[in-house]
Amino acid sequence: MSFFLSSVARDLRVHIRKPSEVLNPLVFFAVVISLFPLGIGPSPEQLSLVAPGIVWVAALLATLMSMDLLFRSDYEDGSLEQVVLSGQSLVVFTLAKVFAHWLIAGLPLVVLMPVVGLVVFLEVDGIWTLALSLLLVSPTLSLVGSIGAALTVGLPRGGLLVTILILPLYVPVLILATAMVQASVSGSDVTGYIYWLLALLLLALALAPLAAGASLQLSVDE
Amino acid sequence: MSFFLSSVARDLRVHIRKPSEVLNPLVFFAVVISLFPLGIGPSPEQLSLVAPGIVWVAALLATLMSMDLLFRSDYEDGSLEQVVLSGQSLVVFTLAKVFAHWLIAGLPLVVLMPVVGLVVFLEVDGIWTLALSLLLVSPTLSLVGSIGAALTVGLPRGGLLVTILILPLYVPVLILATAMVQASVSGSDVTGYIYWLLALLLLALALAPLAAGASLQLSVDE
Amino acid sequence: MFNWFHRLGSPRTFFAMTSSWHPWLLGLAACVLVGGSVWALLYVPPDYQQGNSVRIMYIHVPAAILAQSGYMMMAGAAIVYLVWRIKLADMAMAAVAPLGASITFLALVTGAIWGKPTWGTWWVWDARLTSTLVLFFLYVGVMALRSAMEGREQAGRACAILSVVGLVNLPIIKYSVDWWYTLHQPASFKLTEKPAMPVEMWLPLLVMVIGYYLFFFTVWFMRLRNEILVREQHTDWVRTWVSDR
Amino acid sequence: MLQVKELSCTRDQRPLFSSLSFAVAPGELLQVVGANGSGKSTLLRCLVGLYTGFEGEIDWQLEEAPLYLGHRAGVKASLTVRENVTWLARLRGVLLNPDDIQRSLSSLRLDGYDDVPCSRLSEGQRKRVALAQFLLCPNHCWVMDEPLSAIDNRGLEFLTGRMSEHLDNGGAIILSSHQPVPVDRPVSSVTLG
Amino acid sequence: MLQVKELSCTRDQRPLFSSLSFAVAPGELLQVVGANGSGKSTLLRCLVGLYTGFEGEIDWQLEEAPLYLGHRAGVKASLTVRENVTWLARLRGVLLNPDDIQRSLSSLRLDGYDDVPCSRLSEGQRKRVALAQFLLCPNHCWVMDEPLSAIDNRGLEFLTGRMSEHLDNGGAIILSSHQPVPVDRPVSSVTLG
Ligand code: HEM
Ligand SMILES: Nc1ncnc2c1ncn2[C@@H]1O[C@H](COP(=O)(O)OP(=O)(O)OP(=O)(O)O)[C@@H](O)[C@H]1O
Ligand SMILES: Nc1ncnc2c1ncn2[C@@H]1O[C@H](COP(=O)(O)OP(=O)(O)OP(=O)(O)O)[C@@H](O)[C@H]1O
Ligand SMILES: [Mg+2]
Ligand SMILES: [Mg+2]
Repeated sequence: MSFFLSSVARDLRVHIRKPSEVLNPLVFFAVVISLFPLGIGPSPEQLSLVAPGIVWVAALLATLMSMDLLFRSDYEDGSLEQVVLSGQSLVVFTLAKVFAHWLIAGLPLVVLMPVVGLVVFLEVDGIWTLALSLLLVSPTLSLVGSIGAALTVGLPRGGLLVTILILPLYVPVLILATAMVQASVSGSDVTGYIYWLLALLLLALALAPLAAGASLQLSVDE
Repeated sequence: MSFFLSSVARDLRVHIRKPSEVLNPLVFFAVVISLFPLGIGPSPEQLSLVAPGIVWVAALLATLMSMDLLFRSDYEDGSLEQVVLSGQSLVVFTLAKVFAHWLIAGLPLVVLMPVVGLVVFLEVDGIWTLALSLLLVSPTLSLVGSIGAALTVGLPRGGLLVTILILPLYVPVLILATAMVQASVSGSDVTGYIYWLLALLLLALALAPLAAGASLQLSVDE
Repeated sequence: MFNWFHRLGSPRTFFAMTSSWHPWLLGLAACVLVGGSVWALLYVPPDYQQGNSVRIMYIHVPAAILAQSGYMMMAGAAIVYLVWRIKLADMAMAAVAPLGASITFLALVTGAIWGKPTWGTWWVWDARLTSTLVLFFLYVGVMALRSAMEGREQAGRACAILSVVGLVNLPIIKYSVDWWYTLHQPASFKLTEKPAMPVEMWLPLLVMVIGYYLFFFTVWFMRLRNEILVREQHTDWVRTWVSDR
Repeated sequence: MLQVKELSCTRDQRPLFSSLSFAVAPGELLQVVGANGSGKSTLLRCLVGLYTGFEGEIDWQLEEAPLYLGHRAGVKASLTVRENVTWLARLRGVLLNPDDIQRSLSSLRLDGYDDVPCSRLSEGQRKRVALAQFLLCPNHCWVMDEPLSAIDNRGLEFLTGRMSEHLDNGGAIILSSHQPVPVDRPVSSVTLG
Repeated sequence: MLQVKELSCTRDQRPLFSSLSFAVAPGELLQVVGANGSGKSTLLRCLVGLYTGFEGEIDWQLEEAPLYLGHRAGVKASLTVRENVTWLARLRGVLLNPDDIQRSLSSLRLDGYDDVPCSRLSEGQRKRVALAQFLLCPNHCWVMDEPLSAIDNRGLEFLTGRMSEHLDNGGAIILSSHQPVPVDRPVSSVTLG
């Protein structure tokens, strides 16, 4: 536990040293979203049709982009070797890193969501459900993303590769989450979706750190 | 000129050594595009309405994502210092790097475009215009993107930052290009757009290497 | 002449020369702003269509105008810095970016607040709105770059390059966004170009614009002096200045 | 403390060493020598368990994992000197009090740099930060890959002093180095290549 | 060949050196010595023009820029040894023929590694690749930041031999090193810190 906490503290320090670390995923999210109306056209009806899709894809990309570097610097400067050697659990280490990353990059997205929803003309009901679903989903995204980050940590240009490896894994989450938003806009009950998303979160919580930890172990073996 | 050619050759070697380098932007592009039907719902009419916008945004992102690392490894392993010291022109160096990058990451996108267009239900006219506009635009994207890559080369986590710096600069290109596709779908003349896009390309060709070269010079000064 | 220019460009000389300015500037800005606001809020008659919500104009329009002027100032300082390497220009650039971003943000927010009663929605993808948003992103980019490069001597020059690139692009963005809007959709909401406002409406607006400029300049000026102190904190003259106070 | 039997390793079809057997006892310093590319770093990584592409047997008679310093120092550029040192000790389960840190930093001549991010240190200073863990974490065996490179002469004196102390206390050291290690204890060596 | 007058440099409010004046003549080897963090690398970077945060005057009486090797070697990991060497020479406008490359690689004991990507080399081997440019590009002045670290003893002998030759031919060398440089020529030195 104390290793978990000190790892989280270390990562938060690394992130928070530069305020831009926290803000960048947010700004990225906002910039990507505002590109779509430019490409699609400004008509509110069209936009609100595609709004959930846009918001979701932007959120997935923002998570993945910031995820890519989760273990990179630890690998490159040799910290990862030290962790492996110290005999501390890599699963705990992964959990700590993902948690810190989520605090820095995931949570702010959830908070920004209502504003962004307005801009792309989601209806108000939809916005709250969107924020709720993002709250449930973003830890899952970070957890699953960490597997990709761990797998590609030793490769010179991981960024795109992580995206390619992980985006397909995000598909079920994406489908459930957009369905949930759509259901809430059309006035149906969303409890079922909430359970589903929670189940996925638990599954990711149980499995992703194991997979990521094993990949990290591999990456230092050279 | 011989310096230009040998730089291009060197970069192509670096890229081609890893076939995934070439494929990654393509796959990223395809994956991002295929997420949209999932997020929006698969009805063809809706999709084809928003298709050009989505394709464009995905292309911008794919360019930027792969761009981020344009100068990174040269900076980190000290090659950039050697170029600066050698007295060779950084402008030529930038041009060479952008050209190699475009051959590897930009051109394949243009080729992939018709296929992707079919998948997202663009009409056939639209597809050819799309490919043509992408052919005109993708060098501009790479050139402008290189400024961002050069500015952030010395920073530990450039990826998101490049996107934030450069995406707003892409706005005119995005607007003109989507307008061109829409015009062609609705049967209007697109020559005007072509001139515009060419003008932007020339502007970028003249100014971007200057700005990027100056930023590179800065980055080694430490 | 150039000599004088160069002397002023030394942060220390600038600081010494301007040390008595800011109470005056502050006082003047406050007077004009308060006067303009009172006039605008209490004495201007409500609009026959929009009622009292029209008064947001006196906050919104000057902010929107300043948002663009702020970028010009930043890019101007950037060019001076790139060409003459005057450190003061870099400090001026660093001082103006967050201020410009805030004013742009103010224009966006007041515009959105105004949009709700008049258009029934917080936001539309109108040309002007969009280019203001892009302007905001440009500011944020410059700030993000400076914050990411913090502690490097080159931060200033990197930001200067970015500002100038943005400056080249700004007219293109504006133009293309105008075009985009008119291309896609007939203007359902229009920000009229030069509304035929009655004198009793535009005169207070003019006062407010002047007030905003004064205010902007004053805050910029104070931030600049602050920046000088922070950057030169290890020099003797700052030490003695601090200990003299 | 360590028993190595019949160790062989081949990388990229190049045999590096084969049937290597040696033992390290408490109080012993073992220097791995060999030309560039002869496999010194590879051997050390095999010993601590960071490289598994070998055949043979490596038998540590220790509970804890040895302390290791490789070509990559494990120092995070964006954290300050103090944060790095604290974290490296934390990893080993050691909770430092500020005085200890202060003392070891000043013996490494890093005082005044406590709150400087490691990205702003010189090459040798960064190496010193990585070496701090050897002073701060009690451990029986030190495995060090070229610990003396990039270190200046006073630093070298200081380090070899600490190494001698460590050996006196019954610790063991396995290191690779191109220069002779000036400790006043007998040095055994393994030659590769 | 090089005249330095009243050079001063301060980093992070730490004065590194001030009013440094020296000259380097053809055939001279200047060794910069000093403790870790005393500013050796910074001085060398100032000299070649990679760091501009100094005051004073640096006057090269040369047409070409000197050859420089810093802490970062300028060797690209994903290119092979031969490709790296070719490119480094190309940068200096030198077109190599394969025999030259072969010869200098084998004198650096890298033969057989021509087509191995540099990511699979050992630390010292990578350093040797970076050193190849000094053997291959004719240049009057060599500026080298710790050229001897990570190099084994035979390599050191070979290198100092080449340095002596270079000096005999009227070249100059400015280097930083913690160890004495065993060339049989007079070595002048600048001490920092
Ligand atoms: C977020 C929303 C908005 C943004 C970003 C925005 C932005 C701008 C900008 C950039 C200008 C140009 C200032 C100049 O002349 O340089 C402007 C002027 C103006 N805006 Fe807005 N605006 C917004 C909403 C609104 C709304 C809702 C109204 C009222 C219905 C409005 C009314 C005006 C008026 C009357 C002017 C002055 C026109 C002129 O003198 O040229 N704006 N705004
Ligand atoms: N990038 C940097 N930013 C700020 N300060 C730096 C940077 N690099 C080095 N310094 C500081 O400059 C001083 C001199 O560093 P330099 O690298 O020149 O030392 P050096 O003599 O080469 O040391 P070494 O023997 O360890 O290589 C150090 O105190 C260091 O803290
Ligand atoms: N990552 C790697 N992949 C494949 N081969 C490698 C890798 N690293 C090193 N090698 C090869 O293994 C051999 C031994 O390398 P090692 O790093 O162990 O040498 P070393 O004795 O430490 O040399 P140095 O004195 O230069 O540090 C070298 O021939 C090298 O080519
Ligand atoms: Mg080694
Ligand atoms: Mg040094």
